[in-house]
Amino acid sequence: MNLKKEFRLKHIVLSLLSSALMLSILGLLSHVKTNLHKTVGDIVLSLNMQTATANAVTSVVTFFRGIDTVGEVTVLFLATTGIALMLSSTQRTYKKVVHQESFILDIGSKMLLNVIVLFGVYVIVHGHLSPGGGFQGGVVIATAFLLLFLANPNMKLKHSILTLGESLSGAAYVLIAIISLFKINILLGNFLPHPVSQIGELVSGGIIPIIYIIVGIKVGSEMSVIVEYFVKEDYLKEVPHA
Amino acid sequence: MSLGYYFLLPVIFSFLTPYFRKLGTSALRGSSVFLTFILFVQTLEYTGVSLPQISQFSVAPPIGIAFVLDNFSLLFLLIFTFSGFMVSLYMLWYFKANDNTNETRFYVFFNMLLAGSIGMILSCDIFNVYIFFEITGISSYALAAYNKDKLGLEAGIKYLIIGSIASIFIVFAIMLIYLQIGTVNIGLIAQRYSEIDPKIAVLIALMLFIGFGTKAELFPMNFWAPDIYQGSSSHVNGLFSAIVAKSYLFVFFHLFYLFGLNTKYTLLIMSLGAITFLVSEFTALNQKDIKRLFAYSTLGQLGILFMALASNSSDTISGALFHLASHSISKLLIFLVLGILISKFKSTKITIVGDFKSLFLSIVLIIGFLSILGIPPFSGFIGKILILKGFALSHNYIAIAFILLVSIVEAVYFFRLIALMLDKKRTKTSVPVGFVNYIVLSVLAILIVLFGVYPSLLTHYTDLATNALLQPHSYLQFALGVGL
Amino acid sequence: MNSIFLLLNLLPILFLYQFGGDLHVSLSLTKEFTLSLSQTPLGTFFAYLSLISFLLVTIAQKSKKTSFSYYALQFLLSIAMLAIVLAGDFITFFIGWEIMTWSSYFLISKSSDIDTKSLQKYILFSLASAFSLIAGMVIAYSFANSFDFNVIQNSFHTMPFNIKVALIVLFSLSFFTKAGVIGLHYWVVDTYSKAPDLFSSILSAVMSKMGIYGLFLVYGHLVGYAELKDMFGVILNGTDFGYVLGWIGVITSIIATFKAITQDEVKRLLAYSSIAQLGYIIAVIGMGTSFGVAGAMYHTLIHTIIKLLLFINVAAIVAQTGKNKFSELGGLIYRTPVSFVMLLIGIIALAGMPPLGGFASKFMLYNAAIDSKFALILVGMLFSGAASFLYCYKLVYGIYLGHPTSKDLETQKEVPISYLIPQVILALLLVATGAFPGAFIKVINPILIEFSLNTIPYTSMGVMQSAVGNFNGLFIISAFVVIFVFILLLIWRIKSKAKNNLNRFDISYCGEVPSKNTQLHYGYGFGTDLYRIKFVNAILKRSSSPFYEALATQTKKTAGLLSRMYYGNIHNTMIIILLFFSALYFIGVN
Amino acid sequence: MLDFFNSNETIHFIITVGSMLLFTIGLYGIFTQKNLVKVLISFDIMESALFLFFIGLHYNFGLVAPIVDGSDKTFTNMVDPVPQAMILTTIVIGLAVLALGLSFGIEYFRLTGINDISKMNELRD
Repeated sequence: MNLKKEFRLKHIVLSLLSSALMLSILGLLSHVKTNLHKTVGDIVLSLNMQTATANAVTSVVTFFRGIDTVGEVTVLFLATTGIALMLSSTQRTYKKVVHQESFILDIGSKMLLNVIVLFGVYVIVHGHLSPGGGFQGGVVIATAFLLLFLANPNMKLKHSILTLGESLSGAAYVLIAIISLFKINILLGNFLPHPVSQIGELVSGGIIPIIYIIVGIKVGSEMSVIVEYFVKEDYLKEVPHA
Repeated sequence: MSLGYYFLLPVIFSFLTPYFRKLGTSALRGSSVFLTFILFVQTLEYTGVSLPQISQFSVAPPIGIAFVLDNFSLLFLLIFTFSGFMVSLYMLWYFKANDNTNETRFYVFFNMLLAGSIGMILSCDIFNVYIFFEITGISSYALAAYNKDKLGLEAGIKYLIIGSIASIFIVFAIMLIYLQIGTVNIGLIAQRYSEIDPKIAVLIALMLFIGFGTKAELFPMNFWAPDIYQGSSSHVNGLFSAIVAKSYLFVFFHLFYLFGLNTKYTLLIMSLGAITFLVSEFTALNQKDIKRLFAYSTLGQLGILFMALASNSSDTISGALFHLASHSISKLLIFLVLGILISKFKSTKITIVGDFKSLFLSIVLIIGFLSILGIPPFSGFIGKILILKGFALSHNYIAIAFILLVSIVEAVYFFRLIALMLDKKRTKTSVPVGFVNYIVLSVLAILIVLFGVYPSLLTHYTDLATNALLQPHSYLQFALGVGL
Repeated sequence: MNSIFLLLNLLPILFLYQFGGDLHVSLSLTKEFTLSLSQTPLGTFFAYLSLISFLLVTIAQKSKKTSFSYYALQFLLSIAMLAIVLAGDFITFFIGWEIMTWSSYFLISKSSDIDTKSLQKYILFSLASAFSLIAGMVIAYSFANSFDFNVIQNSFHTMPFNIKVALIVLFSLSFFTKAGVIGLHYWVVDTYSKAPDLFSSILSAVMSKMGIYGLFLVYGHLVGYAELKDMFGVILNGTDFGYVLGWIGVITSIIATFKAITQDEVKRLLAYSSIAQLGYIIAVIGMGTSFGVAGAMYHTLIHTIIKLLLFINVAAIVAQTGKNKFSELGGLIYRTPVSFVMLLIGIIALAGMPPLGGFASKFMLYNAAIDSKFALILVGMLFSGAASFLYCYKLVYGIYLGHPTSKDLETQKEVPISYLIPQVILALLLVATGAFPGAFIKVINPILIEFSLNTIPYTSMGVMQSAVGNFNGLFIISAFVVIFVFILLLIWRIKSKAKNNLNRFDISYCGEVPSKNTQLHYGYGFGTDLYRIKFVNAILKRSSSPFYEALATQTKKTAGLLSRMYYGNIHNTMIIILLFFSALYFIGVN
Repeated sequence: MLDFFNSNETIHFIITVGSMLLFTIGLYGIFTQKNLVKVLISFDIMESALFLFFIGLHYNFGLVAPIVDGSDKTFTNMVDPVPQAMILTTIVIGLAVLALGLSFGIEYFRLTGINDISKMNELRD
């Protein structure tokens, strides 16, 4: 009882302190300027026409701050590798889940799969024209696989294909950066033709849609792998280490 | 060669790792050695080039992002690529000797750890630095937990939690910076930092301080660090100590001097560094676990580096950079030797130091110990005396007395280990060293002696680096895209 | 192996001789640091002293099985000492100093009966000494902008007074630790007694002299006796500073002398005797007079010779018998007569009795005290000199006289010749220094000039000049030899008539016949009666070890307290980080 | 009266207060929760608060998303695209760290049955 009281006291003190801290920071934040002019974003907006990309966010992500995105993709890749390291092992065996074969569930999920993947591909391909892009589309594709896992727990993904997609798309991204160095002497430059007149069309923006497609493949396969690992954890047969 | 390769090459090697694995383990191991060797040789080439050098990505800064290499980062680049090369050679032996571990993914994390650390010191965009910070972070979490045993996982979880806290502070700071100045380019921020509302400027500085200070293991934020070192493999500890901690230290002091925070916060950071040094050296006295012991020793040395690097005087900073390089080499040497011992004895008690019989290992280990203690004719001595000389020139006698007094405490446990090693009453088992390790360890030991007897090899670079740190005009110009 | 290293040890001597006192080399290490060797008369004196000692000890090692690494480390040690005494700047000096520290550490660790605690004691005190030195040298650098001795010497008088005092205190502390001044001598006895037997001779005879060299360097060269006089003023005829040092030295030598008398282990006795003898040197080193310096120098020389002789002698006996306690030895005079004679010569010199070199050096020391009119210090020195007779007597009696305490001692043979050669050389040196005390004045005068002090007039080899009168060593020694030979013949004659068939147990006391276990050896329990004297008892009861042990315990406790912070709770660590942030935030922003 | 809500100041005030409130909730979670999953959730809440704060403060009244449609081909009167790109990056990183942390937690729980971070103290003095 006493112990519990003490803990509560600690909680109260800490929460009071954190509120005081945040209130004080809040007071400070009223000094933050909110109508800045001439930020990098303004310069980017004024320059964006040259990239022939309708979506300025996409051009920032893939072009102006392109190396950020390489890093981001790498982070995701590292996380996937780490999760695979943790949650996959030869000692792990999964039990066969007895689930009722339901015709509607089976066919419905497979039909929906196509639609969702199609939607994901659309989001990826139109990343430079409309809100969306490689990351968003990749995650949409991963949700399609999540749906499959929910419908049929015994399903297995073909890891070799996913690994291929993940590795080759990642390598392709870096290769594009390096090819650009040889072509126009700038890493990750836009070395494909990107006439401004094409803005708003599907084929426009030079390497930008290509990069987003690569990112889409990579994110899609990585997220699917992550989803599979976490879903499969539920059906683990035995504790491998203990 | 463009500076961008320092990041892109490790990335492409990491992505293709599964295919190297398919070609066979030797291809996998060889690829990493090849990669680190190329990076190291490339860095050596940069020592003869006029610096700073810049290479842009996509668009010229300040709109885009660029890698800028100045003399300050060159020193760190040399340390990192060299340490990486040595560890990749060492791993040739390690995975042969411990064939129960799956090595494929290890190389992914290892390459990216190196790439992330290098990216952190090269990038001139603070948000990009944050990305590299996370790349290094995730690689190190995974490397800490790599063995998938209880201790490793605990270390991984702790590291991840601390990393998350640090990254929240850093993201907050970057956001406030962008809200205030509208840019994330380090050069522009440095120019306009004084325009920020002073209270918010303090808040930003504090958040950056907490974020990078936590990762760089400064005192009240370093209670996690020994746990991480204890849980990880020994050669991973070598990486943490020689590369990762140093890269956070780099960003810490790079921003510290670029943003002009040195006028205000010198005393704070110096005293925190001193406390770090004091507390960790005292705490090390009681340790039973060898990895934890050297974790405290690393913390202590980082404390000295904090004290000296924050001191604002060029002599002290030059000495600190020398000490930093020497500490990286010595700690790497020690951790690699410990790795050999631990894989032989399957124990991490400090008594394993007294149980092995190998003249070669004893000699290199003692060289490493004496170098860290700052005893001539090894490189640590030059670093320590340069730091002390710098403090003396700025008449900071308290710091001198402090460093020397705590160094005696440091000597207690180092010489306890040496006495254990020399104790003839213990039963000694001979330890297989491995051909590669003879090369790696003797190269490291020779470097320690070489820098000790011929320090101008290194002081040349540390002096240049100090100038680059304290007079960052050319760096700032390049960060704004002048050199393109 | 031995002959190779013997030749190697000869090399530096030849090298030094070749340069003939004018060696000036410098090598730029970085833009601030240069390694430079610069030979001074003082350095030359100490260089020859240490190199010849190493040579003699290497000769003695011939019959002892010694590993390559031992020889190599010993050679490294000799080179390090050469670097110390020839150094022209502090960096070289310090590098030599630290190499000396760790190479001797590894040498000591090669002993069979060393324990971790003694090793730790040795290395920690050595490092404390080194760090005190490093603090002094960087502080000196901050004013002189150079580590060079000459530059520091020239700019010393421009430094603020408190810095001057701090420098003198730091350097003195460093060198006092090496020389083993009382209070800082905690490491000395254990180290000397547990080191390899022959290496103890180097520790005591040569390495402690590096502390003396440092003191000479600082007081005479860097600070200068004139500057010392200006800084601290004059009392009686010497400096104030010298008066303080005088008391430190005298107290050291009195305490160590009494401690020495009560020791049972031979090497411990010799270790305390070293401390006591170095106390004399420290007592006169700060006086700032020609006789003070001359006395200190002469005693340095004589003490080196004596301690080499005694330690080699004892090492030979220990190697031969495997025993190192007085209570286990005894009666070796008939078994090892040559060793006995050598030890006798050694203790005659150690006690400062005429006609050997020991008397000449003591004479100079007393002279220095008289010259400065430090009467109380003179009394103290005389007192401890008289007390030192006791341990000298214990030394010769405990090992060589009386009856053998065990059977295996009765069958001992003379020690190997390789041990005897250096002893004979050293004994001859003692005789020579006794016979020609004036010759040494020729060595000292250049040093006095270096220290800008008055030179001592030189008349002839056999005569030593002094403030209170001259003494003719040659005459005294001739007279002594005549008397000694006469008495020897007399004893010979008496002895040839006496029956020599006494057994050890042929005695009875109070009507009882002693059993086999009764300790009848005179060396056993020698000096325990001293505890009855209140004054001596007070000295003997006190020890510096409780202080240092308490320091160690407190450090350990602090460590335990501090390490509680690192108790592995990541939740609390997070909270601490956030609280630290809030604290800094509320301080920094508001 | 509704015009009051149409001013930049009001919107920014609401966003600041709201996001900082969310941040405080995350902070409270870190201070009090010891379950690893809850701690990771707290981190995510704090990050989300920062994202809201950052994006929200870059919205000024009357600006549109930085995408041109077919008719009007000029990039004017648009919100700043750089914060959005940065937030996109940060979200992915946050997700990666969260997933990695969860996988560590799962594996650790399997080995020891502990999910309380304050009880993960095998590594200690």
